Amino acid sequence: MDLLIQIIFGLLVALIIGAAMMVVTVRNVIHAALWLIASFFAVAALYLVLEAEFIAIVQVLVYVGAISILILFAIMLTRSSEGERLLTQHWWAAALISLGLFGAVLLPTLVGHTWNIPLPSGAPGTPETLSGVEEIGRGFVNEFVIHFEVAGILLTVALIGAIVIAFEERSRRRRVLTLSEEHILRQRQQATAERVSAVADAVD
Amino acid sequence: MQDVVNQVINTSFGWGWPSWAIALIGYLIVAAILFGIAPFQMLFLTLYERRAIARMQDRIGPNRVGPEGAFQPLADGVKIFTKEDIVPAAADQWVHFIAPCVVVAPTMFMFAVLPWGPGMVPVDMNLGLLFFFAISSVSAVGLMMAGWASSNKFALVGAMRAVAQMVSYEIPAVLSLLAIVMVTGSLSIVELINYQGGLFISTRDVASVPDWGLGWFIFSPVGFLAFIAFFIAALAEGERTPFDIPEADSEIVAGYMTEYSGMKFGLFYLAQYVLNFLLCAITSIIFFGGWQGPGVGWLYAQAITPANLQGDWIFNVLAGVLGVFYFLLKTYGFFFVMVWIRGAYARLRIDQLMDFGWKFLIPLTLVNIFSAAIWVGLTKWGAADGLAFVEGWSPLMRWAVAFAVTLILNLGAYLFLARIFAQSQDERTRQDDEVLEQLTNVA
Amino acid sequence: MLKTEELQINIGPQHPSTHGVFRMLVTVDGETVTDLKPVFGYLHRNHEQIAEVNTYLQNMPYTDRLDYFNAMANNQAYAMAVEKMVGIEVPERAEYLRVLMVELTRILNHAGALGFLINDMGAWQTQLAFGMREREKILDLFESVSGARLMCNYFRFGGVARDLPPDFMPRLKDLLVAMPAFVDEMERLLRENEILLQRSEGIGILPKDLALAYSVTGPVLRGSGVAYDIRRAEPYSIYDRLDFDIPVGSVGDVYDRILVRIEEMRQSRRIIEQVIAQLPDAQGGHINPKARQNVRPPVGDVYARVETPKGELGFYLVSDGSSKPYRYKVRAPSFINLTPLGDMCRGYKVADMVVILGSIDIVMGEVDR
Amino acid sequence: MTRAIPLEAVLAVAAALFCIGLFGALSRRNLVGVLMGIELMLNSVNINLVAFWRYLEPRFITGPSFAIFIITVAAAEAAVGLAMIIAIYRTWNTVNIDSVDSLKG
Amino acid sequence: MTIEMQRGSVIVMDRRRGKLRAGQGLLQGLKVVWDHWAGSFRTNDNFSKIHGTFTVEYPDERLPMPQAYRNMPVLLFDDESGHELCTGCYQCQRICPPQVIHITQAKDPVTGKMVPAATEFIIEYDACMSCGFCAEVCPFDSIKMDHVYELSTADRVSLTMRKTQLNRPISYYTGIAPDLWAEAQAGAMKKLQGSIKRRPDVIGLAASLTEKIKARRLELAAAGQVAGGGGQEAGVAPAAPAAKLTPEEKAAKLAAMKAAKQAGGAPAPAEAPVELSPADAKAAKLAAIKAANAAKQAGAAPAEAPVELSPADAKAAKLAAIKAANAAKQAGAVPAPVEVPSTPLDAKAARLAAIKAANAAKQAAEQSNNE
Repeated sequence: MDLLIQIIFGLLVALIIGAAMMVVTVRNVIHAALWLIASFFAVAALYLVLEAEFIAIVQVLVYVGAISILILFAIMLTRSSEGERLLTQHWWAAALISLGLFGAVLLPTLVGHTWNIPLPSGAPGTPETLSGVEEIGRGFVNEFVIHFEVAGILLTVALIGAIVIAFEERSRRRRVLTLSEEHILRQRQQATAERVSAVADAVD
Repeated sequence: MQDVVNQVINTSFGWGWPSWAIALIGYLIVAAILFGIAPFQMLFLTLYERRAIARMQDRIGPNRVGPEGAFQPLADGVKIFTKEDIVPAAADQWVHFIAPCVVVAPTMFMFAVLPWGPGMVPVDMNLGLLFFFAISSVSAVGLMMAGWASSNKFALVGAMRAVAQMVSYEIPAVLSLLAIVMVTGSLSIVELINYQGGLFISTRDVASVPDWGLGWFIFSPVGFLAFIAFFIAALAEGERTPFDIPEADSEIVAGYMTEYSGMKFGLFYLAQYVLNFLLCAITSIIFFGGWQGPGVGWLYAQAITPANLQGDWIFNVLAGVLGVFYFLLKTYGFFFVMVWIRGAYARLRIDQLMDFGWKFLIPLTLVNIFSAAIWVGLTKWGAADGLAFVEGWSPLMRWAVAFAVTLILNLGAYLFLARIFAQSQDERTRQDDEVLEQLTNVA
Repeated sequence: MLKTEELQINIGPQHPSTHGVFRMLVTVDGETVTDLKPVFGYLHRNHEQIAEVNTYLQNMPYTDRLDYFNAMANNQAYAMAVEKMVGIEVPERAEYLRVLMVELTRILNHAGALGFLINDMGAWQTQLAFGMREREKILDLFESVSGARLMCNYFRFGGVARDLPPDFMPRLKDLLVAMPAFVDEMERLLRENEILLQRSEGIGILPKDLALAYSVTGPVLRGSGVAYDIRRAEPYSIYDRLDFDIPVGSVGDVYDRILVRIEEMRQSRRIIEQVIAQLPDAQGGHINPKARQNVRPPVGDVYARVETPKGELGFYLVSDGSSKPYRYKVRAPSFINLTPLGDMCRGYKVADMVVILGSIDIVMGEVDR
Repeated sequence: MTRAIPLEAVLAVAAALFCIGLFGALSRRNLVGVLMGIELMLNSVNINLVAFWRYLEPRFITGPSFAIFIITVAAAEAAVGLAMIIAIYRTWNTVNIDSVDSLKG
Repeated sequence: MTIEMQRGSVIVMDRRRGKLRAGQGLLQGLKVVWDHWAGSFRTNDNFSKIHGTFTVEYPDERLPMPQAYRNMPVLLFDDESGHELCTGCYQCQRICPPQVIHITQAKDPVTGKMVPAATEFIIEYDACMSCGFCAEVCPFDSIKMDHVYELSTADRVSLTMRKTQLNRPISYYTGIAPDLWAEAQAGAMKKLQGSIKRRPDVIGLAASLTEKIKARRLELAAAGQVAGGGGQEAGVAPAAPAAKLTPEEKAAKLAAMKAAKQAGGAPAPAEAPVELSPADAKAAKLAAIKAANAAKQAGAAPAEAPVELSPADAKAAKLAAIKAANAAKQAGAVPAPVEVPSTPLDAKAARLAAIKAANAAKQAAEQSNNE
């Protein structure tokens, strides 16, 4: 059983890291987004290995089902020009920072630290406690009620903000008149012109 | 399944295999069975749809290959297998290749949590319902890939439409299910089915009701409105008429499938029909009790279950057969409704579709969630939850009051929203006058 | 949908909803059509030029191929043109038979056209199948009387090719029994259907005076509210003896065109009933004028027009006294009705464009000639 | 599960993912690419949260709850970010990060 | 902008706006479709019904073709004699709109003059537009429209039909379109009667000419025999002149046909390509009357005896009698073949034949009565 889990874990890690590497290095943005989706999926599988069913499903639902779709949409709507440089001028600096962070800071800290693992022999919690939606739900309305409300407000604000930012003002958008609208418009203009000329005549 | 495998390998043969091997074998067997069933469903449904819609159009439909055309899907399958696989020169080869797989795989995943009969569920997941819908949203990625990789305008437009439609109709679908989940208090599909025993009234609401397996959610106002909203959303998710805009052949030839041929095209079809089957199945499970029906509950009570180890295996078989029969009957019934709707209606326009989803269905489902809250409060809560006045009522009385209140609420909401929506539709044509006014003033 | 740049799309010439080989060069902004350029000529087959090397009678079967949905009406227009030129009197019974056939043609055309229109809206052929069922019945009648279902070639100068076979009348009466049920059913299926209302109301509006300016005819013109029907405006044949009403629309959108077509089917049925009642006996009338195989009209020109189901079909013939027309010109309703398409589609969605095209009811055989 | 895989392994994976995401966010020219890098980083944080919860405090629901909050934030961030990208594209007609250098649109 | 209307009125269509739309229209549509689904388990066999399946499962069942159905033109020849009705008059070739008919007129092998027959008759089926003009204009009812519609082939060339492919017996055409053939016959008869009435003396050829033609025919027949009757083309030339019948013959034919019609059988034109020998009128008359009687006995309506018989020759009469007998036989459904002498005969033989025919007819009648 352990071996099986280790193999699965190894595969998943390979997929997560490999896909993430492809995301940052591949030239085509669409391909990058697709690799990103693969990475998300592998992370969801990792959550399953970690026995966090609910988070895994939410990961699939939100990341794969919504965010990646949003990204794909954005890419298609913006049509980024291909053939140009993939990375910024100072990409080597970024690479240095990342590598340094990983190799010098994160890895030694994480691996070297002795975590306070309470019961290394087995899982203490029952499955209900582990991935219980009910517990999370209760948590949302009891312990984390403030966080929950804040998240709600954040979502609302983000929704409105996204709409406001992406919304094209009606005046800026070229409105195509239909035939009947154009016709009525012309008639009205004509009527106005006639009225004006009639008034002018009357004045004369 | 694992019990059976364990029985065979460890008890009968005495090989003493470890539990994870047993689990693996059990899951593999179930997966193999499901992979056998899924394409079969697609084959059957294509024939079923063609025959049914032909009848609606005073025709006979395919009846040449085999008895009553039974082998027509096989013939079509052979034809599609042997067709040349054409990939456009400008296409992104790999993405073009992978897209059908990405579309098909989630539909296969969705079988994992589908209960076929009493005790016949591949994985009794605690979060089955959520899993079902989370996975179904993945195929949108595949559609996007297909549309983009074809490097064809029609395909791209079709894919964008498909994805926009899927994403926006997931919301009313999930919201309408939320009402049901509120009533049952569980996301497990098996639990959802168990809830629906009874006769017109669920046994969980009023315990004294005889359990005929007919306490379906459709019989409550909350469930009925949720059913309407969910079924409409399911039509949109499954890209069925009147929401088959992504593949509107009169506008954008075949949508994202335009540049596909041969077996890849077949895979898209497979995904679509399997998804339709699954949507029909989940509709029948959530609102029509799945395998619940007269007799199944009684038979299953006599069978060998974790709760009742002294049962007789023959009852397992009987309950299973009857349950699967009820389940498939309902599922194919819903597919008939889908075909029926396809036979009767024209297709909406993409903006009308979005309007309908966002301005009509979502408010309706929100009202329904409110109704569900009232329902739960009136039938389940007591003084401890702050509803002391319902304490004295009998369960039937509580049910009746809840029924009446939610019925009035839902009906009123429906009529009101329908009126508002119709008016807004009328205003869409009249709004032009407003714009004209503005334009006249500008000019 | 969000879309930030204009895109040119070719709809056609091979496209499921262009009713043949018709191409629309559409410029879309997102989903909105900003410009539409109809391109046709893919089905051009030199009809008018061929007609000038054929004798007058030889052209008759070619007129079938113009609007292959209603060959009888084309025949009538052409026969009327030549008769007017030569000065041939048509016997009474033959006139009645002609009107009978042409009104049946009108029913079958509208049944088919509405079916195709609903199909363009995305229905899965149910309405089309129902329409085709009635159309098949009428085609059976045509076949029994003229020998062919579509390319009837039934009219002759000064009469018709053949008298009715004995089983024609009972079958026609059966058909007339089914017809109101069929039309009512169609109305039930279409008229209040919310989806259809959404798809057709306020779509493709062609205002009254613009309709006149574009010189469109037929149901498109009447849908725009102009009560103009050549059967009434310039009664030919025996239409002045028959009672029928002219349905007109009030707005001029696709929905009005649908309603007008449905009502026209009812009126055609009314006409057929009157024709059956008034039909003179075969005695005395020589309705198959074999002698008129080789007409030589006097020098001059003539224009004759009829109200086909699609609008005004006119034949302009110039004769130089020989047995072949010197000039032969067809005023095809489908072609003229297609001219406002580009303007009508402007500002609507791509999906509406298809519906507007369907509501004009074109047949490419007539457009390209 | 906790026996088979040490906590350090999971944390190392999360750290690697974080660094890759950081590199992407810092170095990609395409704005969408930057956004994708940020998503990767958020994901790695989530892995950390879930891992710590699973190994250290499985009885309490804090870990998953915060993971869900982070997912919420990620969704909000993606929506706003992409809306901004579209707005930028509309103004500058490009989504390259080094072309967008003036404050005035 | 309304037009002046004497009759009828203008209806402005009611758009029914402003009603609450809550899905009633959708439900109505579903009801309509449901009715069709429920009704589709019956067949729709009547024009007055709108429910029920109306599919015709094509290769298994076929719609009955109306008699007037026209697909592709074919040429007719007489069943018994094999004589082709076409005279090569070019009428069809001239009227054909797509110009797909090509005729080669037969020539007298000796004199090189045109004879009324066609040696070759080509119709390009692939370009034919099935207008039916050729059949309409044909003065000899020789070109008719076929009912066969399964003509698809893999190559275009095989659709260029030659005369041998186009030839069909008259009985084939009477099988597919009996009424139309009867109509054509009636028309021909009417024309014939009209010409007989109009010009009773002038009709036919001058006596001197008749002699000449007779001699010439004998010559031709000899030539044909020498040629060994090589194929149809050779046979056509000598056969063709016989198409022109003397008025006597025609009258006899008329009588016989009338009789046959009474007997209920399908009438067929008697156009014998055989040489005619002089015979007495009495025999012919007798034969005709006998035939009529036989037909009467066969259980048909009383036959009108041909009264105004002009002198006819025995040959025609005999033929007529045989025809009548055959017709009677058909009516009685007796398959017994009647021995028909086919060589030139004198009056006696004609009589004999007539009697034989009458007997056969009588037998048939008896049998059918017994049954």
